[in-house]
Amino acid sequence: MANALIDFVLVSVALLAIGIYGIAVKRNAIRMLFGIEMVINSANLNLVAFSRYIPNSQGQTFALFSIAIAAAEVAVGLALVIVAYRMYRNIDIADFRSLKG
Amino acid sequence: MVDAVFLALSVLTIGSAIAALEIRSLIYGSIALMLALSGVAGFFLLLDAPFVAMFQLSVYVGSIAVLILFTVMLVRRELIFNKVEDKRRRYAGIALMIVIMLGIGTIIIGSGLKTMDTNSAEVDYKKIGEDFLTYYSPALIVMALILASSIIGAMTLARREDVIDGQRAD
Amino acid sequence: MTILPFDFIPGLGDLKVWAIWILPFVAALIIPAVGKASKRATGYVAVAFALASAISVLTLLPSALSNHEIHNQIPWISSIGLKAGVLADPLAVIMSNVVAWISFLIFVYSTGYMKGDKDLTRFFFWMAFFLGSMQLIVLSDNFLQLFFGWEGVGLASYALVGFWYRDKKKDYVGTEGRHVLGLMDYYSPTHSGMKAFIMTKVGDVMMLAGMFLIFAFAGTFGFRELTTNTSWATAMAAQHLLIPAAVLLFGGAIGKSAQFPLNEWLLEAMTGPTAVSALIHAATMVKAGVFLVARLAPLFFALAAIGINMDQFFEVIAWVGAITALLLATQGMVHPEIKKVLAYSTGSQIGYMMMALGVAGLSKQFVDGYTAGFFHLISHAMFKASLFMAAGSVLHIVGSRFMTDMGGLRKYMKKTYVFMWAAGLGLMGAPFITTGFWSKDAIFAAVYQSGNTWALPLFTIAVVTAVITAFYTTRMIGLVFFGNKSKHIEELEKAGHHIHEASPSMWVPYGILAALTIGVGVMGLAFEHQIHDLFVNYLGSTFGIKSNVDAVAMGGQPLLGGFLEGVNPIALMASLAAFAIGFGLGYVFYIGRFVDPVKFVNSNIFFYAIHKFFLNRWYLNALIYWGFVVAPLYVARGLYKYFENIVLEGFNVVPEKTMAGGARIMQATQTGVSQSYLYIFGVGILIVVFLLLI
Amino acid sequence: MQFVLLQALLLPLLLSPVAYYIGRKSGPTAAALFSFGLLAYCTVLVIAPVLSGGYEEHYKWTQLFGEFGLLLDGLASPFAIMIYLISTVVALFSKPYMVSRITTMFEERMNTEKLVGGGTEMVESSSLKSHLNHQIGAYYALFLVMAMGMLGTVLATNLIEFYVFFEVMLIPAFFMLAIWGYESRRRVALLFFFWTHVGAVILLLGFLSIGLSVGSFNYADIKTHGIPPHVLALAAVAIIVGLAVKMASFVVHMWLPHVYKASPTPLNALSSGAMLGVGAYGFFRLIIMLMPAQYEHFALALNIWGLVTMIYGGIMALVQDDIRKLFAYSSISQMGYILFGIGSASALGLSGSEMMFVSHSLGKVILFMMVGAIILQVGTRSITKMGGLAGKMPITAVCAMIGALTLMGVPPTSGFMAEWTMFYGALQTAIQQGSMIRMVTFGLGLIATVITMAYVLWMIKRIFFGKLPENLEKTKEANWYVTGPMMVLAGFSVVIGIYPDVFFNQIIPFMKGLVGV
Amino acid sequence: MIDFTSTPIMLTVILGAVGVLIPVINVARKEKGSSVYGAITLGALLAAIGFVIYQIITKHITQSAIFSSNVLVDDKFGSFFAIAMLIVGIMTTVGSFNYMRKRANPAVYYSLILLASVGMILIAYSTDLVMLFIAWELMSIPTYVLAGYLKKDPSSNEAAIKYFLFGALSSGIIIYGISIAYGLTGSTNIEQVIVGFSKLGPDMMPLAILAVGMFIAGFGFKIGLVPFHMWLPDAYEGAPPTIAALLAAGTKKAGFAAALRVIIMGAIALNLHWAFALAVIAIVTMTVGNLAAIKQRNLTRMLAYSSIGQAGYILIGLSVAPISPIGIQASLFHILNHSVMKASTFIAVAGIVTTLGVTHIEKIKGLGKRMPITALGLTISLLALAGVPPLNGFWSKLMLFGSAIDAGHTLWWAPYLAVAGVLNSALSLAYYGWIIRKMYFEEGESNKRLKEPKSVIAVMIFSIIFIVGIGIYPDPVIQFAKSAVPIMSGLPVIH
Repeated sequence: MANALIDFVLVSVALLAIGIYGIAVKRNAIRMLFGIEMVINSANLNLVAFSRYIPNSQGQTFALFSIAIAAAEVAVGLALVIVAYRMYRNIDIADFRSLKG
Repeated sequence: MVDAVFLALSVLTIGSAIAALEIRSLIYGSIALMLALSGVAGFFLLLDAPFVAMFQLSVYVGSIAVLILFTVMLVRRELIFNKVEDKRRRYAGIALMIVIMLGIGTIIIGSGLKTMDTNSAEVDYKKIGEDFLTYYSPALIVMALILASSIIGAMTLARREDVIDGQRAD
Repeated sequence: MTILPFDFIPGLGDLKVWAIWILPFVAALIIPAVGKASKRATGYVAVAFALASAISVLTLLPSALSNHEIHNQIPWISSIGLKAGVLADPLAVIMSNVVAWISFLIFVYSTGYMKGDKDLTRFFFWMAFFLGSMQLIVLSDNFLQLFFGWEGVGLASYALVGFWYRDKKKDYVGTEGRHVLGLMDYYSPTHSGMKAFIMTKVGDVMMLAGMFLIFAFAGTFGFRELTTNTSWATAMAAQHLLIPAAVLLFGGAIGKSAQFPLNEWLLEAMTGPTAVSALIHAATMVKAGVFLVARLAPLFFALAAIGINMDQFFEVIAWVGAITALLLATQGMVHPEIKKVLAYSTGSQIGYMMMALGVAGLSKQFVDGYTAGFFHLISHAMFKASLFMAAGSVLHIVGSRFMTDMGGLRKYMKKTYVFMWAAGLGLMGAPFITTGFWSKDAIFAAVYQSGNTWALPLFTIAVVTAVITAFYTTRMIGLVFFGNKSKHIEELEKAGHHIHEASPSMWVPYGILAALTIGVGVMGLAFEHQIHDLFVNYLGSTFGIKSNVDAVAMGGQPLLGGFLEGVNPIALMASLAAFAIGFGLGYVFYIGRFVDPVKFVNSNIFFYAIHKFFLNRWYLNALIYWGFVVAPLYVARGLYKYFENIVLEGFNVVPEKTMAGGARIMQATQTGVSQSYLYIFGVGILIVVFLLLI
Repeated sequence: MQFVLLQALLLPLLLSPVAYYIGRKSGPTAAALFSFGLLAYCTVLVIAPVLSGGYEEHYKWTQLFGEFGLLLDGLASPFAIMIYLISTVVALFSKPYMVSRITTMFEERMNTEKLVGGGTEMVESSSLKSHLNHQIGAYYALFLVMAMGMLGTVLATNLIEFYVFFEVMLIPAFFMLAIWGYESRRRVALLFFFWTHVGAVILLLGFLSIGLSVGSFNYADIKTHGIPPHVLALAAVAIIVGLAVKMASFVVHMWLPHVYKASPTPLNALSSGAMLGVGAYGFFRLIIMLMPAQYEHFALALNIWGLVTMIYGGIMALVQDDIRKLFAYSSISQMGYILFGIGSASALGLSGSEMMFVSHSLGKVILFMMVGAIILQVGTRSITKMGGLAGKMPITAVCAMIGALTLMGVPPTSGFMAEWTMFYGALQTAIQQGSMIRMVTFGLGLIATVITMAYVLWMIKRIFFGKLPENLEKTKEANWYVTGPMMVLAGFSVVIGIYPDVFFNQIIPFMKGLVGV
Repeated sequence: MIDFTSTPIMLTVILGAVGVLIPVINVARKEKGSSVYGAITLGALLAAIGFVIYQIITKHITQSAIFSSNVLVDDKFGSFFAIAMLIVGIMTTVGSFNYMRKRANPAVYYSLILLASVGMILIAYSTDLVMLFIAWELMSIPTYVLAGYLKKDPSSNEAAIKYFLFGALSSGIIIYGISIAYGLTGSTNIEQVIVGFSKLGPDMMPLAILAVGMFIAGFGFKIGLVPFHMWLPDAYEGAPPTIAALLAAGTKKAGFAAALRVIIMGAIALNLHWAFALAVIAIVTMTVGNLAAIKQRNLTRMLAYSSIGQAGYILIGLSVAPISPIGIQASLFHILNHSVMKASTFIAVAGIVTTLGVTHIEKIKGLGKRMPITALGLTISLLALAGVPPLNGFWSKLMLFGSAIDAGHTLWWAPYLAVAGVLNSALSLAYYGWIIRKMYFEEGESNKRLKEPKSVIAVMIFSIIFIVGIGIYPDPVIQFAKSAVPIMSGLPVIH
């Protein structure tokens, strides 16, 4: 256990930033889901890291909850993507812009 | 030794995360995502949380990534590969990414977190189960409702009613 | 002295005074009702009520002559502690008599003059209202109530001057197509009515300001209260507000009496029916100003006793009077319209009265000038009413207001001719037999003897004006009655209109007044002395103004074996000379017609210029229009167009536009692209954290 | 005498659906008479307590914002009486006007529909009738609510209550303007609502800062506790600005000409005669009563502001051709008079100012009725197209003349009584303070009366005198719905002009108490 | 352990069970009628609201116990929101009867509404960040589905995807924030977190700020705070109008519940700059919302922007909460009012959509004659939204602005909040008036009266009674809101 807590937190920050980058730039709906997963994972990493260093089990418990919730969310998200694909034959989110103004 | 593992894991996680977003092929991208998520699981192991790591691997790598792969397979490829991001948006995104990294990084590095270290024993994973059943027990009920609603919702959405109606749209 | 029966009933004495001004108002109220039944009857109602009012006044005369005053008050605005009241002191009673009787005669005249007019009801309503308002002015015991009457006459004059509100061509005054400084010198009745109301209102506003100033210090509007306790004057003088207040009050008189510089409305007021002109000029409106000054002058003069010098105030009055007298007289010399000539003459004569009242305050013997002014008021009322009514008859018959359309009428309208001469001589101041001579002479004397620095210039102006007066009166009579028939009359006769004498209901009133002019004139000096004595007592007892009774009243040496006792010889000589010169010149030009006036004027650029200058009313009217009507309207239009509709409209437009612009920006940011939204989300986190960190 | 004021206040509101129903079932006359009767009854209810001196009622309301009170004192009673009197009278006058307006609008629509629809649809008299009945019912319902709103503002004893009624009266006005207005009525209605609402919310800010710092919104509590100095100045400014918008003082008057130009004449009469005055009432109640120290501080500024408004409004009125716009500017000018009086800082000046409201209500409502009569009978609003109507419409002309005199402040109308007390008050303060500026404003104020006179007389001349245009030869006198109310108001104006104690007995003791003479 | 007498647990059990059972019944039943599911849902919701009221009355909870050592607390704060959310749920359910009649999968629809309601209610009762987050997700996930419920309608799908992307991202952000908070204090219990925050050294403070910033972003997305509002108009416009009602009236308010529990407590525990940041966001939010609404021509979209503006008003109360005692009370009151008003407007739109099939503002001309009750309900709701007295919106706005001015004695910037608020109220009149004008003052294509959906009429009548009733006599609700305000005096405060 030589690594300081801060190292893990920094990795998590990097992952968070990459996730936000992905969601803000990529046009493909699935890639945007990737970005969301990264954000959630960065948070989980944080939780577990803190949980280790405090030490306290709540962080790990929450991480488990969060993983499960992420799964549920992704399921709904993918379902929406599929519906969109059926309609447009396309999953390019940047093209979904009929609602604006 | 541990430093080397940490470093390797970091490189793996961050590198494959970037790859997941940037590789042109969505299938390779999905695989890269799996790698990145596995990397996170590796971190969990490193943090003495094997239970969470297993969960991560089974839920994420095992089910979510597979789900994504299925979806990728489902949609037609030619449309997926041809899209190229707008240059300006991309640079702006990279700038945002760097600003977030530097900004939050500065806050973290500047904070008292860097002094935080521990020699105490790792958390017993039985404690987690105890938490679930005592303190977080209402949350567990609600969790069940979430999963139920997500399944009901996702199924309803994904089901093709036109098939039932006997009229194929395409 | 007659004593009427109801004098004996106790308490009615006061009620009678109220009745004097209330009766005409009652008449005004019932006239519309009567008018529903019969239009002609309205005239009789008006005459009856005017007579009742006049008799009521007459009964007050005996006690007034014995310097007895009636002062009666009732509560009015009790929340401020103001009372309404009547004050019948000798000044008011004499004035009231003049007003009542002359008005009565004019009312009688009106029944003939207005016969057949379809708006007879309205006419008599306003005539009665006019009379009531005037009596209210005369009999009020306080400023506020006086102001009611004051505005009442303004209102009535507005309604009557614009009586022929349909603005038919024949009712206009001025010459169509004539321009002065680019403005048409041609006015419709409604315009004139409005002009009269607004111009006099300017004076009223000044008067209000003066009233308020005095009220602020004295806490009362009552004339008697102001006289008995003069501490207010001391306080005002200490703040240098007394003279301004007094001058502001005089401003009201300037407006009402058409003095310079608010004189111009009077000429256009000729658009009203002639009976109205007679009423305005002889009995009511313009005399209200003189009366106001007569009311106030002793009050302010008496302040000398407590060491407050009001000379500046009296100088203003004297000079305004003098300037007006000369100004309007010169214009009267050249004007072609008969009523306008008379109007100029009125203004000019009122100027004399003002001059006399002003000079009175400047001299040691206050009562001389005071008497002179008031005497002139009475005599002017008689001959001017007569002249107007006579002129009205002529107008009525000839159907034109221009003297050039008349001529040679003496053969057809003998009675009118005679009466007009009589009244005209009164105006000219024909020596010894007319009231005009005596009253004018008294003014000359008062001015000459006043002994202040301005005596000589004022005297000169007075004399010059007298010359001009004699001249234009002669001119008027000459143009109307002498010479040959004008083309206009010939055309009328060709068309079958017969030139004839006016009906008795018309000529009798002005006949009476013309006779009075001569009749009172014959015993003029005695009459004057009578008034003089009365005022000596009145001023002495009420205001404490001491008169040097031991000295001969009007000073100077006995002349002509005592007949002219008390007459100043220099004034007398000036008066005689003025009449002689004026009448002589007039005779040469217009009666004898030895010289053609048109040719004479055109013979010389100098005469021509002066003639034009006078005819254009010294350009005063045009300048007033430019300065106070045209230019302000121009500015107002500009303000409306550029400031109101562009700058201030911005208050409506700018928020609208800003909102629309903001909305457009908001819409533009909402592109519909999820990536952009999410990007902004990411930036937003940073912004929020940054906001929290600072 | 319990619940008297509550009745007077709430009856119109509660019975407004009845008015609608009556209008719908029985037509305009019944609705007009119902509203007239109701308002007349309520007017009596308001006058009755006045005769026996001051009167108050209190009801429970919210804990946070204080009680729901109704107060009729020397300040409120003239306002209250005038508001209901005007409403009563205008209710009658509305009938012929609105009937004609609704019919015209209906026909216009039918015509355009014919043009567009190819003339298939015939105008049936029965459909016009039912349309008319519906609309007139709605009109009277709105009318009653508006009357109630104005009365409520004046009777309120609580800042929030004041504000509530202040807003309540806007809504019916907005609808009336938007439904039955002229030309660009919808845009103008929004403009009106926006501006008056802005004014109201600025007012509200002031109220909140006062109420929350004092801990109570009741006038009485605020007066006893006094307003903490740190909120005083800001609150005063907010309230002054808010009320000035309502009163359409110079610079913030821009909404008013548009609104007057577009709104139906009864609404004009009501808004000019009563609604603008509510702003003036606010000055008395909120500024002078609740924050006397601030009032002294602002008095001169208000005085000058009033002066500028009266002169500016007068000048603008001079150059108008649309008769309603003329009166819009005239109203602005008259409100300037009131503001001038409010700034006079003396008992008589304030009394005169309140009296000015009374007289302005009378005069302006008469004149607006004249406008209505002319629009009804002549069908034009352009002054240049009129002339010589005095012979055709004598009663209207006479009443209009009295209205004009009231506006000009010529005795024996109520206008003079208002003006002289007001100007005198201004002068008194000027002398007491030895202030040259006040002297000058006093003088200019008097000159402004000449401007007023000029535009009023010129307007009268151009409408009633002069040559009668040929197309107006057949003009007839308006019917008694119009002339009757006009004559009543004209008579009232003269009565007050001769015997002003009718109101002065209420006003002057109150104002003396207020200023502390 | 689980205490089955506590309100939140019972609600969870009742509603959750019904919610899960409905699809099961659907599978079991063969015939297609939708009304039965609606009726079951309505019954469950009514039972729930009855239960909450019964609990409030019988338990005599005098004040809100904002903290608990458990994950849920049975306090009045939660009950206040529970009542508001249940009212919204009932309105949405009833409003949906006609809307859903011809549409597929009614059982799932109603079941998801129920489940989302459970989530919304639990947010308000949560005293633990984890519980809060899970309840948050329970609220979010069904609404993602509901927003995209019209599978054949591209805009519904687009709305759902946008909503989902934002929701998922913000979930991540919230977890991240929770992780930091947990890392700093070692607990996920809100009380512990706040106590921990207040004990932090200055070097740790930026991290705490970062955590709260992430909470603002995460919860603010649901509330519609600028700049996290971008999804909102699109989603509301595309989603079925009944669901838009649920989103605007329900989930948005649940966001406030979360914000009140978390952000405000944090703000109080830290220092006033937090409040300042909220104030800036409040002003920007209301201005942006109202400005953008002006130009809209789509009724739903206009209302969506309007709800952004309203969120700004509510935030006023939150931002001055540390200073002014009536700040939160006002916010709560406005939350309740706005729930009803906004739900009523959207249900009215749903009624219009059901009957006429349009949402464009030009198409609703003459609605006053064609659908009088709907138009009346819409008008009154709009006027109440604009804060016109004597409607309920007036009182709550009054209290909001009042709280800002009240706080002005201590905070120099607080009065500007009120100024911005009132100016925005005036601004908002422009577009509320615009709608009213279209409905009443312009002639539509026809004047024939249409048959209005009965369920919509019911909702309209309820909301008119509610709005006017509270407008005339607001005191009981004000008192209720007052009693629901969390006690803050016991909180540690750092100056």
